[in-house]
Amino acid sequence: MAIELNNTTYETDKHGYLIDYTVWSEELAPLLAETDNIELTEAHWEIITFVREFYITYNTSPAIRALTKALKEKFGESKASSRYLFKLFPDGPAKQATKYAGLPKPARCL
Amino acid sequence: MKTLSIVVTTPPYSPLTITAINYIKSAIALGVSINGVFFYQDGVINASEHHTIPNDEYQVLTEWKALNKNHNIPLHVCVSASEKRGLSDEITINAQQTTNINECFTVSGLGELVELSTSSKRVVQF
Amino acid sequence: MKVLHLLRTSAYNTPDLSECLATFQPNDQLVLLDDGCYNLTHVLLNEFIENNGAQCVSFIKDHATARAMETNSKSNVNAINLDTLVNLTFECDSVITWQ
Amino acid sequence: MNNNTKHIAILNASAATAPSAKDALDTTLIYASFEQPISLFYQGEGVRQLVNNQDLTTIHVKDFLKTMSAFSFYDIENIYVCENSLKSRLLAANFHIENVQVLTPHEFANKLHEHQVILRF
Repeated sequence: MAIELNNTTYETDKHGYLIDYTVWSEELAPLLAETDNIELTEAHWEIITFVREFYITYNTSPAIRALTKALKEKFGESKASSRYLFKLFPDGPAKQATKYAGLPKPARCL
Repeated sequence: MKTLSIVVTTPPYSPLTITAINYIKSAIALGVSINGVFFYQDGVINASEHHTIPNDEYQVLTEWKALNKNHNIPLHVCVSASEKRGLSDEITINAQQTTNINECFTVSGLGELVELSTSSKRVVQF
Repeated sequence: MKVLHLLRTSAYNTPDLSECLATFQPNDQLVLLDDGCYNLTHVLLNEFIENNGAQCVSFIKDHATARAMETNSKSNVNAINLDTLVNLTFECDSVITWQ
Repeated sequence: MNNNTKHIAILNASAATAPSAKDALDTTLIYASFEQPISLFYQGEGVRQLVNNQDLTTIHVKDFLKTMSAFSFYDIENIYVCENSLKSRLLAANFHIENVQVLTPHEFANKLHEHQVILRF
Protein backbone atom coordinates (compact mmCIF):
# COMPACT_ATOMS: atom_id res chain seq x y z
CA MET A 1 0.00 0.00 0.00
CA ALA A 2 1.04 3.58 -0.41
CA ILE A 3 0.06 7.22 0.08
CA GLU A 4 0.46 9.87 -2.61
CA LEU A 5 1.46 13.41 -1.68
CA ASN A 6 2.93 16.10 -3.94
CA ASN A 7 3.88 13.54 -6.59
CA THR A 8 5.75 11.44 -4.09
CA THR A 9 4.76 7.92 -3.10
CA TYR A 10 5.06 6.91 0.54
CA GLU A 11 5.00 3.18 1.21
CA THR A 12 2.81 1.88 4.02
CA ASP A 13 2.37 -1.58 5.52
CA LYS A 14 -0.89 -3.54 5.40
CA HIS A 15 -2.09 -1.79 8.58
CA GLY A 16 -1.49 1.67 7.12
CA TYR A 17 1.74 2.51 8.96
CA LEU A 18 4.60 4.21 7.14
CA ILE A 19 7.37 1.76 6.22
CA ASP A 20 10.09 4.38 6.78
CA TYR A 21 9.43 6.69 9.71
CA THR A 22 12.16 9.11 8.62
CA VAL A 23 10.21 10.29 5.54
CA TRP A 24 7.28 11.54 7.63
CA SER A 25 6.18 15.17 7.44
CA GLU A 26 3.32 17.00 9.12
CA GLU A 27 1.45 17.05 5.81
CA LEU A 28 1.32 13.24 5.83
CA ALA A 29 -0.41 12.97 9.20
CA PRO A 30 -3.94 13.92 8.01
CA LEU A 31 -3.64 11.43 5.15
CA LEU A 32 -2.58 8.67 7.53
CA ALA A 33 -5.53 9.58 9.78
CA GLU A 34 -7.97 9.62 6.88
CA THR A 35 -7.91 5.82 6.64
CA ASP A 36 -9.40 5.70 10.16
CA ASN A 37 -11.89 8.52 9.38
CA ILE A 38 -10.33 10.79 11.95
CA GLU A 39 -9.99 14.52 11.44
CA LEU A 40 -7.00 15.84 13.30
CA THR A 41 -7.59 18.66 15.77
CA GLU A 42 -5.16 20.70 17.85
CA ALA A 43 -5.66 18.18 20.68
CA HIS A 44 -4.68 15.29 18.40
CA TRP A 45 -1.61 17.19 17.24
CA GLU A 46 -0.35 17.69 20.79
CA ILE A 47 -0.30 13.95 21.30
CA ILE A 48 1.06 13.12 17.84
CA THR A 49 3.96 15.54 18.19
CA PHE A 50 4.64 14.26 21.67
CA VAL A 51 4.64 10.59 20.66
CA ARG A 52 6.97 11.30 17.75
CA GLU A 53 9.41 13.15 19.98
CA PHE A 54 9.28 10.31 22.48
CA TYR A 55 10.09 7.82 19.72
CA ILE A 56 12.99 9.90 18.37
CA THR A 57 14.45 10.19 21.89
CA TYR A 58 13.92 6.65 23.17
CA ASN A 59 13.66 4.55 19.99
CA THR A 60 10.30 3.18 21.08
CA SER A 61 6.70 4.31 21.20
CA PRO A 62 5.49 4.69 24.77
CA ALA A 63 3.04 2.14 26.17
CA ILE A 64 -0.13 3.77 27.44
CA ARG A 65 0.98 4.07 31.06
CA ALA A 66 4.35 5.56 30.21
CA LEU A 67 2.59 7.88 27.77
CA THR A 68 0.18 9.17 30.39
CA LYS A 69 3.00 9.67 32.88
CA ALA A 70 5.13 11.56 30.38
CA LEU A 71 2.13 13.65 29.22
CA LYS A 72 1.36 14.56 32.80
CA GLU A 73 4.83 16.02 33.22
CA LYS A 74 4.39 18.13 30.11
CA PHE A 75 0.70 19.09 29.91
CA GLY A 76 -0.61 18.46 33.43
CA GLU A 77 -3.25 16.11 34.81
CA SER A 78 -6.19 16.89 32.49
CA LYS A 79 -4.53 15.73 29.27
CA ALA A 80 -2.83 12.73 30.82
CA SER A 81 -5.73 10.40 31.51
CA SER A 82 -6.23 7.34 29.35
CA ARG A 83 -9.93 8.35 29.09
CA TYR A 84 -8.90 11.62 27.42
CA LEU A 85 -6.54 9.79 25.08
CA PHE A 86 -9.09 7.14 24.07
CA LYS A 87 -11.59 9.92 23.28
CA LEU A 88 -9.11 11.31 20.77
CA PHE A 89 -7.92 7.92 19.50
CA PRO A 90 -10.80 5.44 19.88
CA ASP A 91 -8.81 2.42 18.65
CA GLY A 92 -6.13 3.11 21.23
CA PRO A 93 -3.63 5.96 21.44
CA ALA A 94 -0.63 3.61 21.21
CA LYS A 95 -1.93 2.26 17.91
CA GLN A 96 -3.35 5.39 16.32
CA ALA A 97 -1.17 8.28 17.50
CA THR A 98 1.90 6.34 16.40
CA LYS A 99 0.38 5.73 12.98
CA TYR A 100 -0.34 9.41 12.30
CA ALA A 101 3.10 10.31 13.68
CA GLY A 102 4.58 8.11 10.97
CA LEU A 103 6.01 5.60 13.45
CA PRO A 104 6.12 1.80 13.12
CA LYS A 105 3.16 -0.22 14.39
CA PRO A 106 3.88 -1.18 18.00
CA ALA A 107 4.55 -4.91 18.43
CA ARG A 108 1.24 -6.75 18.77
CA CYS A 109 2.02 -8.10 22.21
CA LEU A 110 2.92 -4.69 23.62
CA MET B 1 -3.62 -24.69 46.68
CA LYS B 2 -0.29 -25.06 44.88
CA THR B 3 -0.43 -23.11 41.63
CA LEU B 4 2.27 -22.97 39.01
CA SER B 5 3.02 -21.23 35.75
CA ILE B 6 5.72 -22.30 33.35
CA VAL B 7 7.73 -20.22 30.90
CA VAL B 8 9.15 -22.21 27.97
CA THR B 9 11.92 -20.56 25.94
CA THR B 10 13.44 -23.62 24.28
CA PRO B 11 12.53 -24.95 20.81
CA PRO B 12 10.65 -28.23 20.18
CA TYR B 13 13.73 -30.09 18.97
CA SER B 14 15.65 -29.49 22.20
CA PRO B 15 15.85 -32.11 24.99
CA LEU B 16 15.43 -29.13 27.33
CA THR B 17 11.81 -28.90 26.19
CA ILE B 18 11.25 -32.57 27.07
CA THR B 19 12.42 -31.76 30.59
CA ALA B 20 9.83 -28.98 30.81
CA ILE B 21 7.06 -31.35 29.69
CA ASN B 22 8.14 -34.05 32.17
CA TYR B 23 8.28 -31.49 34.97
CA ILE B 24 4.72 -30.36 34.15
CA LYS B 25 3.54 -33.99 34.14
CA SER B 26 5.11 -34.58 37.57
CA ALA B 27 3.47 -31.44 38.91
CA ILE B 28 0.05 -32.55 37.62
CA ALA B 29 0.50 -36.01 39.16
CA LEU B 30 1.28 -34.36 42.50
CA GLY B 31 -1.92 -32.35 42.40
CA VAL B 32 -0.37 -29.01 41.49
CA SER B 33 -2.65 -26.76 39.48
CA ILE B 34 -0.96 -25.43 36.33
CA ASN B 35 -2.32 -21.97 35.54
CA GLY B 36 -0.66 -21.88 32.17
CA VAL B 37 2.40 -22.32 30.03
CA PHE B 38 3.80 -19.20 28.38
CA PHE B 39 5.95 -19.75 25.28
CA TYR B 40 8.52 -17.03 24.64
CA GLN B 41 11.69 -16.61 22.56
CA ASP B 42 12.41 -19.86 20.63
CA GLY B 43 9.78 -21.57 22.78
CA VAL B 44 7.07 -20.26 20.43
CA ILE B 45 8.28 -22.66 17.72
CA ASN B 46 6.59 -25.41 19.76
CA ALA B 47 3.27 -24.00 18.56
CA SER B 48 3.99 -24.51 14.85
CA GLU B 49 1.36 -26.53 13.02
CA HIS B 50 3.99 -27.84 10.65
CA HIS B 51 6.48 -29.93 12.58
CA THR B 52 7.44 -33.16 11.00
CA ILE B 53 9.32 -35.22 13.52
CA PRO B 54 10.34 -38.79 12.61
CA ASN B 55 8.09 -41.37 14.25
CA ASP B 56 10.89 -42.81 16.34
CA GLU B 57 11.65 -39.47 18.00
CA TYR B 58 9.96 -37.63 20.85
CA GLN B 59 6.65 -36.15 19.61
CA VAL B 60 6.71 -32.81 21.32
CA LEU B 61 3.55 -31.37 19.71
CA THR B 62 1.57 -34.49 20.61
CA GLU B 63 2.65 -34.04 24.22
CA TRP B 64 1.66 -30.36 24.33
CA LYS B 65 -1.71 -31.22 22.75
CA ALA B 66 -2.32 -33.89 25.38
CA LEU B 67 -1.48 -31.48 28.22
CA ASN B 68 -3.88 -28.97 26.74
CA LYS B 69 -6.74 -31.38 25.96
CA ASN B 70 -6.51 -33.84 28.87
CA HIS B 71 -5.55 -31.42 31.62
CA ASN B 72 -7.00 -28.13 30.34
CA ILE B 73 -3.66 -26.39 30.56
CA PRO B 74 -3.70 -23.10 28.63
CA LEU B 75 -0.75 -22.85 26.23
CA HIS B 76 -0.02 -19.20 25.49
CA VAL B 77 2.31 -18.13 22.70
CA CYS B 78 3.74 -14.62 22.58
CA VAL B 79 2.45 -13.17 19.33
CA SER B 80 5.42 -10.86 18.71
CA ALA B 81 7.96 -13.62 19.30
CA SER B 82 5.88 -15.86 16.99
CA GLU B 83 5.61 -13.36 14.17
CA LYS B 84 9.36 -12.81 14.24
CA ARG B 85 9.72 -16.54 13.62
CA GLY B 86 7.20 -16.86 10.80
CA LEU B 87 4.31 -18.06 12.95
CA SER B 88 1.07 -16.12 12.96
CA ASP B 89 -2.69 -16.40 13.30
CA GLU B 90 -3.06 -13.70 10.63
CA ILE B 91 -1.35 -15.12 7.57
CA THR B 92 -2.87 -14.28 4.22
CA ILE B 93 -2.61 -16.93 1.51
CA ASN B 94 -4.50 -16.38 -1.76
CA ALA B 95 -6.56 -13.63 -0.12
CA GLN B 96 -7.65 -16.05 2.61
CA GLN B 97 -6.72 -15.46 6.22
CA THR B 98 -5.23 -18.50 7.85
CA THR B 99 -2.96 -19.57 10.68
CA ASN B 100 0.06 -21.80 11.10
CA ILE B 101 -0.25 -21.94 14.87
CA ASN B 102 -1.72 -25.17 16.23
CA GLU B 103 -5.23 -24.79 17.61
CA CYS B 104 -4.20 -26.01 21.06
CA PHE B 105 -2.21 -22.81 21.52
CA THR B 106 -3.67 -19.43 22.41
CA VAL B 107 -2.16 -16.43 20.69
CA SER B 108 -1.34 -14.04 23.53
CA GLY B 109 0.91 -11.16 24.44
CA LEU B 110 3.44 -10.58 27.17
CA GLY B 111 0.55 -9.23 29.27
CA GLU B 112 -0.48 -12.85 29.74
CA LEU B 113 2.92 -13.55 31.30
CA VAL B 114 2.21 -10.79 33.80
CA GLU B 115 -1.20 -12.30 34.56
CA LEU B 116 0.30 -15.79 35.02
CA SER B 117 3.08 -14.39 37.24
CA THR B 118 0.68 -12.65 39.58
CA SER B 119 -1.91 -15.43 39.73
CA SER B 120 0.49 -18.32 40.46
CA LYS B 121 2.37 -19.28 43.61
CA ARG B 122 5.47 -20.09 41.58
CA VAL B 123 6.82 -19.32 38.12
CA VAL B 124 9.40 -21.68 36.66
CA GLN B 125 11.34 -20.78 33.52
CA PHE B 126 12.54 -23.56 31.23
CA MET C 1 13.74 -15.83 51.12
CA LYS C 2 14.87 -19.21 49.94
CA VAL C 3 15.75 -19.55 46.26
CA LEU C 4 15.71 -22.74 44.20
CA HIS C 5 18.48 -22.59 41.58
CA LEU C 6 17.96 -24.73 38.49
CA LEU C 7 21.22 -25.13 36.61
CA ARG C 8 20.81 -26.52 33.09
CA THR C 9 24.18 -25.83 31.46
CA SER C 10 27.70 -27.17 31.79
CA ALA C 11 30.33 -24.89 33.29
CA TYR C 12 32.64 -26.16 30.56
CA ASN C 13 30.36 -24.23 28.19
CA THR C 14 28.95 -21.18 29.97
CA PRO C 15 29.58 -19.04 33.06
CA ASP C 16 26.13 -19.98 34.47
CA LEU C 17 27.52 -22.13 37.31
CA SER C 18 29.84 -19.41 38.60
CA GLU C 19 27.12 -16.74 38.27
CA CYS C 20 24.70 -19.02 40.08
CA LEU C 21 27.12 -19.71 42.92
CA ALA C 22 27.83 -15.96 43.22
CA THR C 23 24.19 -15.38 44.17
CA PHE C 24 23.76 -18.53 46.29
CA GLN C 25 22.79 -18.02 49.93
CA PRO C 26 22.95 -20.54 52.81
CA ASN C 27 19.29 -21.62 52.76
CA ASP C 28 19.09 -21.96 48.98
CA GLN C 29 18.91 -25.20 47.01
CA LEU C 30 20.81 -26.03 43.83
CA VAL C 31 19.48 -28.66 41.44
CA LEU C 32 21.48 -29.80 38.42
CA LEU C 33 19.35 -30.80 35.47
CA ASP C 34 19.96 -31.47 31.80
CA ASP C 35 23.57 -30.55 30.90
CA GLY C 36 23.90 -29.08 34.38
CA CYS C 37 24.69 -32.66 35.44
CA TYR C 38 28.09 -32.33 33.77
CA ASN C 39 29.04 -30.02 36.64
CA LEU C 40 29.09 -32.99 39.03
CA THR C 41 32.79 -33.33 38.30
CA HIS C 42 33.58 -29.65 37.79
CA VAL C 43 36.16 -28.12 40.09
CA LEU C 44 33.96 -25.10 40.87
CA LEU C 45 31.12 -27.27 42.13
CA ASN C 46 33.42 -29.55 44.06
CA GLU C 47 34.99 -26.57 45.82
CA PHE C 48 31.53 -25.29 46.62
CA ILE C 49 30.51 -28.64 48.10
CA GLU C 50 33.69 -28.81 50.19
CA ASN C 51 32.90 -25.40 51.67
CA ASN C 52 29.13 -25.69 52.02
CA GLY C 53 28.39 -29.40 52.27
CA ALA C 54 26.37 -31.47 49.82
CA GLN C 55 22.97 -31.05 51.51
CA CYS C 56 22.01 -28.07 49.39
CA VAL C 57 22.92 -29.72 46.07
CA SER C 58 20.96 -32.33 44.09
CA PHE C 59 20.81 -33.63 40.56
CA ILE C 60 18.10 -35.29 38.47
CA LYS C 61 19.00 -38.97 38.42
CA ASP C 62 17.74 -39.72 34.90
CA HIS C 63 19.50 -36.68 33.48
CA ALA C 64 22.81 -37.77 35.02
CA THR C 65 22.40 -41.38 33.92
CA ALA C 66 21.78 -40.24 30.36
CA ARG C 67 25.16 -38.49 30.45
CA ALA C 68 27.12 -41.20 32.29
CA MET C 69 27.54 -38.74 35.13
CA GLU C 70 25.85 -40.67 37.92
CA THR C 71 28.66 -43.18 38.26
CA ASN C 72 31.29 -40.50 37.81
CA SER C 73 30.00 -38.23 40.52
CA LYS C 74 30.66 -37.90 44.20
CA SER C 75 28.22 -40.13 46.05
CA ASN C 76 27.26 -37.50 48.63
CA VAL C 77 25.24 -35.34 46.23
CA ASN C 78 21.51 -36.17 46.34
CA ALA C 79 20.02 -37.94 43.35
CA ILE C 80 16.38 -36.86 42.99
CA ASN C 81 13.56 -37.24 40.48
CA LEU C 82 11.24 -34.61 39.00
CA ASP C 83 8.58 -35.22 41.68
CA THR C 84 11.08 -34.13 44.31
CA LEU C 85 11.94 -31.15 42.14
CA VAL C 86 8.27 -30.12 42.05
CA ASN C 87 8.13 -30.36 45.85
CA LEU C 88 11.32 -28.29 46.16
CA THR C 89 9.72 -25.65 43.94
CA PHE C 90 7.09 -25.06 46.60
CA GLU C 91 9.42 -25.47 49.60
CA CYS C 92 11.51 -22.60 48.26
CA ASP C 93 10.13 -19.09 47.77
CA SER C 94 11.31 -18.41 44.23
CA VAL C 95 13.14 -20.07 41.36
CA ILE C 96 16.02 -18.94 39.15
CA THR C 97 16.77 -20.94 36.02
CA TRP C 98 20.37 -20.75 34.86
CA GLN C 99 20.41 -21.76 31.20
CA MET D 1 -6.24 -8.87 35.90
CA ASN D 2 -6.18 -10.15 39.45
CA ASN D 3 -5.19 -7.76 42.20
CA ASN D 4 -2.05 -9.50 43.35
CA THR D 5 1.26 -7.85 42.84
CA LYS D 6 4.56 -9.68 42.86
CA HIS D 7 8.06 -8.37 43.19
CA ILE D 8 9.59 -9.19 39.84
CA ALA D 9 13.30 -9.40 39.04
CA ILE D 10 14.69 -9.49 35.54
CA LEU D 11 18.20 -10.88 35.62
CA ASN D 12 20.07 -9.68 32.55
CA ALA D 13 22.82 -12.08 31.55
CA SER D 14 23.28 -11.28 27.85
CA ALA D 15 25.36 -8.64 26.11
CA ALA D 16 23.49 -5.93 24.19
CA THR D 17 24.18 -7.69 20.90
CA ALA D 18 22.30 -10.87 21.95
CA PRO D 19 18.62 -11.09 20.94
CA SER D 20 17.70 -12.06 24.49
CA ALA D 21 18.77 -8.61 25.73
CA LYS D 22 15.90 -7.07 23.73
CA ASP D 23 13.51 -9.80 24.94
CA ALA D 24 14.48 -8.96 28.52
CA LEU D 25 13.75 -5.28 27.88
CA ASP D 26 10.33 -5.98 26.31
CA THR D 27 9.43 -8.19 29.26
CA THR D 28 10.59 -5.52 31.70
CA LEU D 29 8.47 -2.80 30.09
CA ILE D 30 5.37 -5.02 30.10
CA TYR D 31 5.63 -5.87 33.80
CA ALA D 32 6.13 -2.17 34.49
CA SER D 33 3.14 -1.20 32.30
CA PHE D 34 0.99 -3.58 34.35
CA GLU D 35 2.24 -1.84 37.49
CA GLN D 36 4.22 -4.71 38.94
CA PRO D 37 7.15 -3.61 41.11
CA ILE D 38 10.14 -4.58 39.01
CA SER D 39 13.88 -4.59 39.55
CA LEU D 40 16.63 -5.00 37.00
CA PHE D 41 19.77 -6.98 37.74
CA TYR D 42 22.82 -6.96 35.49
CA GLN D 43 25.33 -9.76 35.99
CA GLY D 44 27.99 -11.42 33.86
CA GLU D 45 27.84 -10.39 30.21
CA GLY D 46 24.58 -8.58 31.07
CA VAL D 47 26.61 -5.66 32.46
CA ARG D 48 27.58 -4.80 28.89
CA GLN D 49 24.04 -3.54 28.31
CA LEU D 50 24.87 -0.61 30.61
CA VAL D 51 28.20 0.41 29.08
CA ASN D 52 28.40 3.89 27.63
CA ASN D 53 29.22 4.75 23.99
CA GLN D 54 27.93 1.60 22.32
CA ASP D 55 26.55 2.10 18.82
CA LEU D 56 24.48 -0.86 17.68
CA THR D 57 23.52 0.97 14.47
CA THR D 58 26.99 0.29 13.06
CA ILE D 59 25.98 -3.37 12.85
CA HIS D 60 22.39 -2.51 11.75
CA VAL D 61 20.86 -3.55 15.05
CA LYS D 62 18.05 -1.34 16.34
CA ASP D 63 19.46 0.71 19.19
CA PHE D 64 17.13 -0.46 21.96
CA LEU D 65 19.63 0.77 24.55
CA LYS D 66 18.14 4.26 24.02
CA THR D 67 14.85 2.90 25.36
CA MET D 68 16.50 2.27 28.72
CA SER D 69 16.63 6.04 29.24
CA ALA D 70 12.82 5.98 29.42
CA PHE D 71 12.79 3.73 32.51
CA SER D 72 11.65 6.57 34.75
CA PHE D 73 8.42 6.90 32.73
CA TYR D 74 7.75 3.27 33.60
CA ASP D 75 8.59 3.80 37.30
CA ILE D 76 11.56 1.48 36.98
CA GLU D 77 13.92 2.69 39.67
CA ASN D 78 15.68 -0.38 41.03
CA ILE D 79 18.63 -1.02 38.75
CA TYR D 80 21.46 -3.10 40.14
CA VAL D 81 24.76 -4.16 38.68
CA CYS D 82 27.24 -6.66 40.09
CA GLU D 83 30.55 -5.03 40.93
CA ASN D 84 32.54 -8.22 40.33
CA SER D 85 31.11 -8.65 36.83
CA LEU D 86 32.31 -5.12 36.01
CA LYS D 87 35.74 -5.64 37.55
CA SER D 88 36.41 -8.96 35.88
CA ARG D 89 35.69 -7.29 32.52
CA LEU D 90 37.84 -4.24 33.36
CA LEU D 91 34.77 -2.02 32.98
CA ALA D 92 34.40 1.28 34.81
CA ALA D 93 31.06 2.20 36.38
CA ASN D 94 30.41 4.52 33.44
CA PHE D 95 26.84 3.87 32.30
CA HIS D 96 24.53 5.34 29.65
CA ILE D 97 21.59 5.50 32.08
CA GLU D 98 21.25 7.08 35.51
CA ASN D 99 20.42 5.61 38.90
CA VAL D 100 22.39 2.41 38.45
CA GLN D 101 23.50 0.99 41.79
CA VAL D 102 26.75 -0.94 41.85
CA LEU D 103 26.49 -3.71 44.45
CA THR D 104 29.00 -6.14 45.91
CA PRO D 105 28.19 -9.79 45.08
CA HIS D 106 26.81 -10.21 48.60
CA GLU D 107 24.52 -7.15 48.33
CA PHE D 108 23.53 -8.21 44.82
CA ALA D 109 22.51 -11.67 46.05
CA ASN D 110 20.62 -10.17 49.00
CA LYS D 111 18.60 -7.88 46.73
CA LEU D 112 17.84 -10.68 44.31
CA HIS D 113 16.50 -12.79 47.18
CA GLU D 114 13.84 -10.14 47.89
CA HIS D 115 11.95 -11.06 44.67
CA GLN D 116 9.21 -13.63 44.18
CA VAL D 117 9.44 -14.04 40.43
CA ILE D 118 12.89 -14.06 38.82
CA LEU D 119 13.32 -14.41 35.07
CA ARG D 120 16.76 -14.61 33.51
CA PHE D 121 17.53 -13.69 29.92
